[in-house]
Amino acid sequence: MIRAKTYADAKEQSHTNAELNWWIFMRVSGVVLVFLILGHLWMTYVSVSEKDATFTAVTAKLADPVWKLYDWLILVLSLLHGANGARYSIEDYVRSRPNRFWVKIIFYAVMAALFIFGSIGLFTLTPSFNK
Amino acid sequence: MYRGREGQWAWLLHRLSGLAILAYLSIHIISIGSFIFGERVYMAIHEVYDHWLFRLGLIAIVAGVLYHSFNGLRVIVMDFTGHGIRYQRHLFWATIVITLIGTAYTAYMVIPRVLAGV
Amino acid sequence: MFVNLKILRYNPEKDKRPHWDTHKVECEPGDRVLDLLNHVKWYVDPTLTYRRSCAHGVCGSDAMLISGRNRLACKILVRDLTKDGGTITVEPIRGLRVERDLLVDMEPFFESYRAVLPFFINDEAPPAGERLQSPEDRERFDQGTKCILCAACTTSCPIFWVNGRYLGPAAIVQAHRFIFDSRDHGTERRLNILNQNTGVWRCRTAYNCTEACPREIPVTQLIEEVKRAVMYQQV
Amino acid sequence: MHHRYDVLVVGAGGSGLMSALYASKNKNVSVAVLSKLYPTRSHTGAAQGGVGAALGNVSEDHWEWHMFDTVKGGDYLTDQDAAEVFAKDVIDAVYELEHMGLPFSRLPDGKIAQRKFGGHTKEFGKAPVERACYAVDRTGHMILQTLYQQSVKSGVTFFNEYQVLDLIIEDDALGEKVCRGVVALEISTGEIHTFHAKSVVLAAGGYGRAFKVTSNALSLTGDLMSIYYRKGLPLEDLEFYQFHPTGIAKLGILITEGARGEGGILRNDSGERFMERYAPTIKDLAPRDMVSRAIYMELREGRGAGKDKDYLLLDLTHLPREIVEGRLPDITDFARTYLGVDPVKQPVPIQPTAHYAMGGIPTSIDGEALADGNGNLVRGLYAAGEVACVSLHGANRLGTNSLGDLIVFGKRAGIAAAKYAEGAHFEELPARPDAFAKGEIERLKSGTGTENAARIRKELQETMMDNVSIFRTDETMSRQVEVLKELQARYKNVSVHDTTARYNTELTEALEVGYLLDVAEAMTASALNRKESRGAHAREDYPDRDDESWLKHTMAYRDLSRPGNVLIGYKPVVLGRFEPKPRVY
Ligand SMILES: Cc1cc2nc3c(=O)[nH]c(=O)nc-3n(C[C@H](O)[C@H](O)[C@H](O)COP(=O)(O)OP(=O)(O)OC[C@H]3O[C@@H](n4cnc5c(N)ncnc54)[C@H](O)[C@@H]3O)c2cc1C
Ligand code: HEM
Ligand code: SF4
Ligand code: F3S
Ligand code: FES
Repeated sequence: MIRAKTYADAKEQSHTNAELNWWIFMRVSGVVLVFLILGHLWMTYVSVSEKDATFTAVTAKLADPVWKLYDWLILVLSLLHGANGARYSIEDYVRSRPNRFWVKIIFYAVMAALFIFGSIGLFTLTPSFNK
Repeated sequence: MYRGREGQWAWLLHRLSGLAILAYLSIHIISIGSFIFGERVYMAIHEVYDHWLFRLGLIAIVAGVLYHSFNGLRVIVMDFTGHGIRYQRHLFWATIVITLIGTAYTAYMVIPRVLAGV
Repeated sequence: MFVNLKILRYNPEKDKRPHWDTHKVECEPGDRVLDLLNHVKWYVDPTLTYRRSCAHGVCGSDAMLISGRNRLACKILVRDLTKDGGTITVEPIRGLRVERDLLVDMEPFFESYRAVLPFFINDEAPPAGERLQSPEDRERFDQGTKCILCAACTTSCPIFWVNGRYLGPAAIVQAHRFIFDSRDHGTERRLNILNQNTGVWRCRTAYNCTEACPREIPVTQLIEEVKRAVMYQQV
Repeated sequence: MHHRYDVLVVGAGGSGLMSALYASKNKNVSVAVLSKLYPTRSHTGAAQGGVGAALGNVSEDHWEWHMFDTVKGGDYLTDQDAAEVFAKDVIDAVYELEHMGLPFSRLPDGKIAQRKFGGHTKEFGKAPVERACYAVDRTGHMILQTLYQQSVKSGVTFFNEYQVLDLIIEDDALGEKVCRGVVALEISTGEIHTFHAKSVVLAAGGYGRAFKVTSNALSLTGDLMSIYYRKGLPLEDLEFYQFHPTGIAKLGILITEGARGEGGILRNDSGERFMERYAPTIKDLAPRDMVSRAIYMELREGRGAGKDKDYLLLDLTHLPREIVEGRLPDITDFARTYLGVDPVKQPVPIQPTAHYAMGGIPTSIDGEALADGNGNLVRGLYAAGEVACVSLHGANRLGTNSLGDLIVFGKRAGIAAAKYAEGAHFEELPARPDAFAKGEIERLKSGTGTENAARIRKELQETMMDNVSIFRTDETMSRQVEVLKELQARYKNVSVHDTTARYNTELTEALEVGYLLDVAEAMTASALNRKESRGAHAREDYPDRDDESWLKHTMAYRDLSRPGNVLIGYKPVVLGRFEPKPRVY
């Protein structure tokens, strides 16, 4: 057995289900995202023009709570899914332990900021906002 | 380059497409979310988006999403069934075919609009 | 026939960085790549360094990166790689430190092997004769018992190349051999080890391991079975 | 570097690991294993067919029958005390392996599966019996892996890729020889280490690489036999070298006798089942020496297959695909990979291949190394496995008896060595214990000679194959004595060009060529001396067995005062239960 020499090693070897849970999450969220994202792309990009995504169009659509929830689900699931996927990559490619730590911290911060920013947008929005 | 077979390339494309989508998603959140700063800011960003280069680039994102989704399903099938592993090569090629068809259709829909400027 | 044998050479006592050496070697289509290496070592350049022993694919000494894929030099024939006048490239396997030429430091590989408790665990007093096991139960873990610890799988894994902390497919194959042995009692401990950050979850199903295994062990399949076993154990 | 262990085991094949495991069960001693290969690379892993033990899982069987077969198979040169211990103990040893987790193939009732093998019979020779316990066709692989796994479990200390260069054997005050340790080269650094020990177990395997066509690994070069012999100590019964009848043509890769155990048939060019003429009762399952000779006779009389008529055929095509692929998957794979022949559909080209040394370092049944034919010991030195000669196999080993030998006598040697070490003290080392080893390396590395060790080895292998193989005559062997003298002289002119310290495999190979030459010298002299035919030793000029003058073991000593000259002594055979009889099957 590889004996842990440092606290970080020990933590890595400690027995938690974190990796298992993330693995399951990637699969469940993936299946859900197939519908959400392909649907989103179809509705906002393939079948209609990018030109149509005007301020009014977007705000009008998001006034509907169903679309609000739809988009928020995409936001949550794909950020979590994407962030965890990117974590896999970071853990693979960033070899030195301190670097890995800092890269991860900064990356998670960015993801959290995006999430907060996106959520504020979605939920503070009313059609009359800022008119 | 290691001469791996379908599995290796499937994985590499999955990772690259996943990271690319994440990168795009981040920009997308900022650009769409920018409407909280008002119409002027939003539309200024939207102008850039409207550039034909971006619009064509989005076709690549669609390709990435298509590949990532269907390969994601391939991975899930492999994780939970023996058949998935037995037919993983076929599933990979099926993913490629679906991606190509979907991307072609998207291009067919989008390029005329881009050329026409609508 | 003739082939060009292109070998990646590196002697840390003399060279700053690895370099290619090419030898034109006369051979038969049925010769093993190991025969060509031996020919060069014995009659052309005795400093060429690699491991080998059994020469027929059962001891696991000579996994190398040959013409772009991991294989045993003693189990791949010239005719399967190239035609008369063609080129065969030989490099050390990746992800382990090169000690000299085609010979790498195997210690990290064996450390991962030892990490999965690769031994039979059953503390009950054994019967006077054998423990019984049905042919079906014996068949359940047959694939993993074929492993010769050659490291061809682990060093073909794109995750292992960049992330040396991953225990790697060979260690998981060894764990599988015991996890699915009806006589063994150490399953839970092994699954806990493989449930760690460095365990099965690092596998991204790239299949290079399966393609590389000279014993034709369906490595990816075994890894997937272990992933499911971990999941069912915890859920 | 200097190390100290109570018990040192040299070699990590089946016998070495078995010794180490059992020695380390004795908690009062420290144990370490030295091996020039990673343990799992040892050639025990190549063994295919099975390990013989009278479990009687398939049909009735008794250890007495097994003992009889062993003695008769050995053409009555087998020491019957060893055969008795063996036939009894191997049953428990097989169960012990199973308890260690060894994945034997199983019968429908869940017991260890067994199959027929050459020379193993019921009721003292009446008909073949299922005695070979097997794990598919990878029995040796499973034994090696299982023993290594258990060593990892019990934390045995390993020095991997350490090549032993010398044994430290000195005379004590009473003139008795005592082993005090070994000197070894750490291949990864080029450093010489001295290992000081109370007892040493040699388990370094055979020397098949003295021959051109062999089933043995490139690393099987008789190192420790040769080192023993260089000290003026005897090697026993070296003239008995087994040629396995079914090696893959030209390559020598083994096709297990299990293939015939499962029903495979040997055929000549015209498709005739020629073994019916040579061994009417048990035909293709006759002992190896007989089958190999039969094959040679067929080839000699022009009944070989192929355009050069230089091989025969092993036919499995009449067997169901499930049997061939299911019970013999590895050899099916070998035939497909190396010959492009599918054994399910086509017969496999075969030829006899140099396989197993019946002779070696003489030992007692507890593995104690003998210093002469009178029962004097080298105190503190033990040997087991193919490097040793107990003598269980006599003039010819039966298939499956070597794996049995490893586990029975490996264990006995390990226990005895630990017990001895427990009551002994570290005897003083000579002033410069590594002087000889260092000198040898120095000579090779700084020499200006122009000889190439690989060329010498090639000539050795070819001439041994021609002159001291299945059939021998005074003429061929006398010729070989001269050839060897010449090669020995040329070997003195070998120099190693590689000046690097780390992983200098040119150096290790050159050393190995030296060992091969010495073993070949002792072997040829022993064979030339024995003027009869017995077991694997078949002389055309003396075609009959002669119990009157030759029912005795050969002990070959190097003449230290006249290099190249071999002194022959003898040791009586231990008889017992079974009177020597003509050997017919
Ligand atoms: C192809 C094949 C198939 C066989 N099939 C069967 C079978 O079915 N049934 C059966 O009973 N027998 C079989 N045998 C015979 C049997 O396998 C061998 O005789 C037996 O495995 C030898 O075991 P060992 O422990 O003595 O040596 P090995 O397994 O050969 O191990 C030798 C060890 O010594 C070490 N060593 C050697 N020299 C040095 C040195 N100078 N310094 C340090 N270490 C050294 C090596 O590293 C190695 O670890 C077969 C043999 C072969 C070749
Ligand atoms: C649309 C449906 C999607 C499905 C079915 C899906 C499925 C999957 C699956 C199953 C994995 C795990 C792969 C593995 O363990 O080998 C994965 C990984 C990943 N996904 Fe997705 N995903 C989807 C959408 C997304 C989105 C929208 C993003 C980006 C925001 C994304 C980014 C990633 C990343 C970065 C990885 C890690 C890749 C790796 O480590 O190799 N995925 N995806
Ligand atoms: S699983 Fe296959 S490739 Fe991997 S170490 Fe074992 S034998 Fe070699
Ligand atoms: S190549 Fe690596 S990613 Fe998994 S399937 Fe094999 S271990
Ligand atoms: S030399 Fe043994 S596996 Fe190639």
